[in-house]
Amino acid sequence: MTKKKLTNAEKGWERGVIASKIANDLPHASYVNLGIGMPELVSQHIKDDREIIYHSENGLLGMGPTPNENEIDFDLINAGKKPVTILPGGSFCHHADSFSMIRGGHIDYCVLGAMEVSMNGDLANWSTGKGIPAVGGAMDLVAGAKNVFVMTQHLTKEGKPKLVEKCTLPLTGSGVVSRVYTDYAVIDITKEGFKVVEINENLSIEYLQTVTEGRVYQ
Amino acid sequence: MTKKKLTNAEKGWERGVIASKIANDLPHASYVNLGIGMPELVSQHIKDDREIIYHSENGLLGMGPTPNENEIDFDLINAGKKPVTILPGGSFCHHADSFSMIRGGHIDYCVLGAMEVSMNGDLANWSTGKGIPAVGGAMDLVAGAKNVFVMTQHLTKEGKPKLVEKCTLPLTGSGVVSRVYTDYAVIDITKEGFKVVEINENLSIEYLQTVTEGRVYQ
Amino acid sequence: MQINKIKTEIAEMLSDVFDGATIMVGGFGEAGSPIELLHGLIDHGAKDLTIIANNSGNGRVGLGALIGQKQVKKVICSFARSAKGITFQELYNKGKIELEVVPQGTLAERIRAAGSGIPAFYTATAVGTPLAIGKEEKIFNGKKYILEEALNADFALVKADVSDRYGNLTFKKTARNFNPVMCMAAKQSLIQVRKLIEPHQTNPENVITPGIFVKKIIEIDNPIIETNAIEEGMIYP
Amino acid sequence: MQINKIKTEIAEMLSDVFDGATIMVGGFGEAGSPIELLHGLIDHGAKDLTIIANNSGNGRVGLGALIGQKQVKKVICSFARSAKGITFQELYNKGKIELEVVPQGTLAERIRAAGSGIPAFYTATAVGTPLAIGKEEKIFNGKKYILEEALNADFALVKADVSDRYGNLTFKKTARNFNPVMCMAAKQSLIQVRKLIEPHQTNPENVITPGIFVKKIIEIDNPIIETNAIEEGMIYP
Repeated sequence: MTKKKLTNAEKGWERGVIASKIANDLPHASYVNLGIGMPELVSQHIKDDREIIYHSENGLLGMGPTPNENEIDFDLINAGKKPVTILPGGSFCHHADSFSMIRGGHIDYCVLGAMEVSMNGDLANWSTGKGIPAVGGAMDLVAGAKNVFVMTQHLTKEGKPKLVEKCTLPLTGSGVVSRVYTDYAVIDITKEGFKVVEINENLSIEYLQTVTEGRVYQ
Repeated sequence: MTKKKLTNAEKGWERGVIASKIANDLPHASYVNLGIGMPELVSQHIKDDREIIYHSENGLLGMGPTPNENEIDFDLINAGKKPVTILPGGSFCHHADSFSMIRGGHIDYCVLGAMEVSMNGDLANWSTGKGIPAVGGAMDLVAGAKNVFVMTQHLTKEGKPKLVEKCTLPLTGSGVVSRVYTDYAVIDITKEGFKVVEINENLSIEYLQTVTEGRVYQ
Repeated sequence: MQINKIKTEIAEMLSDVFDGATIMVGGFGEAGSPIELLHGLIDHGAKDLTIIANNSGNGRVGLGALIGQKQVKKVICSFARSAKGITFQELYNKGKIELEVVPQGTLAERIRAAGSGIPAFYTATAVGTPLAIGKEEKIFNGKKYILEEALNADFALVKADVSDRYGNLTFKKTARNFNPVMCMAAKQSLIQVRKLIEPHQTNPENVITPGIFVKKIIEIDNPIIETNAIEEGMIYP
Repeated sequence: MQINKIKTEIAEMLSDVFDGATIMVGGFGEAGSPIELLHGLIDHGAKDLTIIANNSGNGRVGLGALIGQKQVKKVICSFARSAKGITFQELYNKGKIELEVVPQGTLAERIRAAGSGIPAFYTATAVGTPLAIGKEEKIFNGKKYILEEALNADFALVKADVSDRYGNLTFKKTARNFNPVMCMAAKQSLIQVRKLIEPHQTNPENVITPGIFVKKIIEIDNPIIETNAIEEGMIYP
């Protein structure tokens, strides 16, 4: 586990590239919840060959893009409390019904950020252990969605691996992550370890192992 | 406990009289569920000094009277599956929401028939122990409504007391009944026994004791 | 590509149904009862079904007809007694059909729980009665409750009033009843609707069952009215 | 005599509120937040309140202002962190306000459970996390769940869009959020609505919160918009 700055030639995928890889893995007619932040990019990369329906846990199914400045309505917001729109065929519901969709396994995919993901699919993404603890809907999403995808940088800002043998931060869920998309690779969580589905064209599997805790294999 | 036929002069209250006694005990602005059969009469005896809202457990709040022949809609029925109407300010909901109203203690009064009521407020009104068992919403109503009133003849068709020390039939609920309205008396369930609130003007308390199992007192 | 859950043939609606399946059937009495889908299930011929419904059918129409065809092994319901419930009565009296009686509110909540990812909940309903026998008890704030488990199903047959191609449903009056929670609880909810509309015609504030809970939709614009069908002596098939 | 839950004074709405009360506050962020009722609660002056809400307020408006007035002993919420959440942050960092963190879906379901007479339910949410510590575990079908208890309240402060005199409520877009379940769970739900209508104007198919869950209603036709108020530097009182 050596921290090593990548050269320009070895630069990881841009966020848009990661987002488009996720977008391609979401099947037609899926119901999807995109976490606040980086995962929101995914919706911009969905191809015309499929229709995806976006769920926002604050009671909105069929969420559309950000409104124009003059169309902003503070009563129509997403889970990140930012103004959004609703598409034809969308609907509103109350919070208990919205989380029935999540907890009941009706959301096909959720895409979330991560601080740490462990080899057995544990996810830590809600608390650094410091400051005011605030969980929002993250624990419900990872426990309830049929498939939990993680979208994250491979390393922390300090250059530490986010893919680890065992999480050290407070967990969001245990054994919940199925696939991780980073700037370095697409990785499945399996019983044998981190299985590399796709690796950044600039990187070797040996290098990936050095920036990942726990066994990486192809 | 001797069976004794009442003479004409001693006749018990008519059903309409019992219903009007119950109607007078329902306070203004109450939410009320009336059981199928005799309890349905109560709504015809509500005075103008109060507004009562009727709940039907099949998802109807604000139930109105029976429709005219030409207004019958088989999609607008009550819990007894008979055509009804809805009043202005009424609303429809699904079954889980409807029973949230019941189980959650939002129904102020329910009025039900009885086969047996015991001294501690146990109610048996769903099964004779024979035939196809069918409970409907009775167990939910007695467990959930704030006040459970029973409207019944004092004696069975065979002349046996319905107010008993201990129910012999399968229970609908245990310790749930607060007041019983019969053709002979209005009786509260108390720790000391059946407390007579009002007795039929033709009957003595001594007579009432002979047709009631368990202690009757005033 | 657009999402489109609309089918044109009842056989297509029921194509995944299998012998031994657990099937929820919406409706309270006849209101909201998906008679055409039930007749489709007779044509389909699946056997050994477990039916979850409030009632057990009337006459030889809809659920009554399905039971009459001996396709049903077990009924889970709150009220299996009815003057016109001839097919269930006959089989029950001969010991040829099983019955699980569930209080109506507990039935609705067990179905909602299944759809909401709640494996079990506590309720005061039925405490101290024969229907509590064998159930775990627990005291909360000095009051006794029993544990009731979620009721899942493979399929739900549901009648709604209006839908768009996503399956955003509205219902008519008390024909709503169990239909919305059954849509939530079944792996596949199969909906017959009176009328199809375009998505832009759906008012997002008034959707009762959002499309996420709906698998397939078919338009049946003039559905059979059970009371009339029985009066007219209808026998299906 | 007619049922009429409409009041004309905010003080009348809050007349039964007492020191130490548990109060649910509707809204998700600012959408559906009953700012005028919260300001009324500041004027009322009740102390040692326990607040159940999704968030912990922004700026010195609404819930943020109430917390700033030191009327709140404890907040039960899913997300108490926010750039503008100055009053909560300050008290929390000084150890002068308690916080119970509840996952958002568990929060919504615990509130619904209270309103539905369900003292507790099992959920997979938070299993294996710090928020499961001390909670009863049980396995259903090989999967681990924890027991979560109902969350009751004395009062709910709620913002709705339209109501009639019975309290049949509709909401606007995502301002619906926690409001309907809070109306179910509180002993008294106190509603501010943008617009009052006559009962015959209420469409019985489209009511979101039926009047049975509503105690008092007041019309506030032009409510404060939190974002704008904070931008304009509003400080209440």
